[in-house]
Amino acid sequence: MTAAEIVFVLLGVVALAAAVLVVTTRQLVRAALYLVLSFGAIAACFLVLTAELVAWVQVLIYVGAVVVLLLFGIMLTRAPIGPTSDLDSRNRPAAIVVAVATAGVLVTVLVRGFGDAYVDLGEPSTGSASGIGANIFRYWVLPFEILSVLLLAALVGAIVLSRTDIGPPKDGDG
Amino acid sequence: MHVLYPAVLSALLFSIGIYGVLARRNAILVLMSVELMLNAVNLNLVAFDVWLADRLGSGQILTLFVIVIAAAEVGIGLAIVLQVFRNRATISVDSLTELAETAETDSAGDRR
Amino acid sequence: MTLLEIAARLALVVAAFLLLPLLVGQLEHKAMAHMQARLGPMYAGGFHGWAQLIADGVKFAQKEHVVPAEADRKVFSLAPAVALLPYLVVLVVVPVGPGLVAVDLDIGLFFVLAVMSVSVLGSVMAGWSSGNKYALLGGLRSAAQLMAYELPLVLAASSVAMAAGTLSLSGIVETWSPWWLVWQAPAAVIFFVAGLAELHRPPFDMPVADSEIVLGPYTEYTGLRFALFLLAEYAGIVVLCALTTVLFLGGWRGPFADEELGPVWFLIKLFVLAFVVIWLRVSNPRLRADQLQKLAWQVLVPLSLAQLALTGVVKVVMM
Amino acid sequence: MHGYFGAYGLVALLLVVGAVFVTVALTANRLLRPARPTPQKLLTYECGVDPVGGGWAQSYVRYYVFTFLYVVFAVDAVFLFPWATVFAAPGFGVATLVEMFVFLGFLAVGILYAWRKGVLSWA
Repeated sequence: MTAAEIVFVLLGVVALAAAVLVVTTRQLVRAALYLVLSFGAIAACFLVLTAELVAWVQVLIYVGAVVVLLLFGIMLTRAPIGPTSDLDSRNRPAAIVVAVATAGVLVTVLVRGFGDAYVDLGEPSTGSASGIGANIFRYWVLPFEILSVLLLAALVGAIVLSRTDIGPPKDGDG
Repeated sequence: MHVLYPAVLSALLFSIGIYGVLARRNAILVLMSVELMLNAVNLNLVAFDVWLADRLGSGQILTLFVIVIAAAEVGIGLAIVLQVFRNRATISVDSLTELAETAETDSAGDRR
Repeated sequence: MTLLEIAARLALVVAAFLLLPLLVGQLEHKAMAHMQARLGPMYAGGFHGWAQLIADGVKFAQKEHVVPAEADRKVFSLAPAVALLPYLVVLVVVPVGPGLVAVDLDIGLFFVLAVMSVSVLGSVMAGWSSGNKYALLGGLRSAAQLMAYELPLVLAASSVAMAAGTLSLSGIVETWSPWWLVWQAPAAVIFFVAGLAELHRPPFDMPVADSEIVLGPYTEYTGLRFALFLLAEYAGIVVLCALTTVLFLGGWRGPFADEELGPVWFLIKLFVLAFVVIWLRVSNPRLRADQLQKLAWQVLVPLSLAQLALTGVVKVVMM
Repeated sequence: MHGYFGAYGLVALLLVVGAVFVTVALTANRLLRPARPTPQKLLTYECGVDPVGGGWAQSYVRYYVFTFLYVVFAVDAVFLFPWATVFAAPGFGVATLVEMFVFLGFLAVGILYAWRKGVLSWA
């Protein structure tokens, strides 16, 4: 094993352990914090794979924004401190079966399909900010513009959904 | 580096996400599990992009797009969850079985 | 890079991280006192109370650590570290002189913004885990404020990146020229103001307003953990002033002898900006929550979008 | 330690050093400080009055809208940085500038919408 592989495996173990805790913990806010750990480890995995920009986008968007959004959601739905009893539904056994089956199929396919594929890790060229920038604005302009329409739609949607709260505050702090 | 490391890691993360989506009752935890699955996909995209040394950078740019769409998705999802919580005082996906709001669920779920 | 060199670089960064916040803190004690027509610390250490902050540190280290019974113990204990460490990591890419930088990342500017965005988790964790109404309210306010001001901060920073055509902080200082002081002036003001708001410095200290919600997310903290939050605040001032210097004021560049006196110019600019931070604290009343959000969304964001347009047009026309 | 991996190796090392610093400080603190908890001390601090009700006295959905507004713009700002490094390079220029302005224009419409709907002002 090369040094990159060892680092990657360690990070992978962290990411997996944190992910397992996210789906099994009985404390809501802790689940969000384990999610941060998992995302952070995945960001480090991206760094090992020389996808520099993607790694820091992952940190900025997921850790700095999406998780805070999730924490807001948890707090606004009044999660208590300490364990909550009814976080899991009745289909846990079925869920375990499906998850194990998915993992089995995917891993088998991957091992059989890519058993002898090696990545050559050098300096990041396509993964650096200028590499990505050049590619987006040369080949990916249309999807990029469509993305802005999607974001606009999402923004309008969220505002409309929270519309009942707009206006003078009734019982919040001001 | 062997391509199997990132690929297998991503497959396992994806399975954990599937477990979370199926087994969790709390809507926000379901959203978190969806995020895990999306991250697994991103990892796969990046790994294969680096392996193929794609000149267009398809994998990494698609990853960026996925991250953006995931952020939008989680925002809308949470807005819906908060709205459900306001109307019904619960965000357990099990108890949200009726698609149409009837008179009694309306009065049962009190406003905060 | 030899092992010795690595150790030296790490040691320098850690030393800057521990020393500069203390200097800023002492400057604040004295400058604020004089602005309010009093003396400030005079006894600790003898000469003008220079050892006041060291004495404070010793005191903090001996205080009992009280975790409220209602609190989530683990998260409560971890929060100060999450708030503090991002600022340490950011310092590693700040260039203090020509070639004098611990690590020169190609993506430096973006790295800085990404890492700094993690510290918001610190206040949210602290606010939630305390199990205290004031703390929770402070945590929510703090998160909302950080989110609102992160955006103008990022947009202003990207304006500089456009002007320089690179994200490397050393590269930005090298391409900097004095006329940026005019061209990028709005971005500089936006960046600095938004940075202040990110640090909860007065007049943006709504989330920690001690006269209404005690100390916001930090209400329940005592002893060393509280001291770590304080250190995070002052390290944040150092990082903000250092970044403003590097991005907008030409970093190590000075009127003469850039090569030899680089770090000196850098430190002068840094402390002048730190003085401005303190000055603003003494001379401004606290903004209300609505004024805060208004300032961010109705003034800073449109302004920074206009600055982006200006930078882009000027740059393309100049080509 | 050279190049890309060397640089990030150093960053990772610094993170470890920082974590060690915090751990050592807190361990030293543990040895130095007294620990005499009493039920009174462990009570939640509410200005000396006994705590009333749960911790969820007030929470406010408006904050959520602001946060989401940020998220939408943050994901757009992400594209500004790679763009900033290339838009002035040969082969890009005005067309690329316009593309970004179109992108930002759509989002500006979003912020205008929020403004008109009164989300940004506090009544």
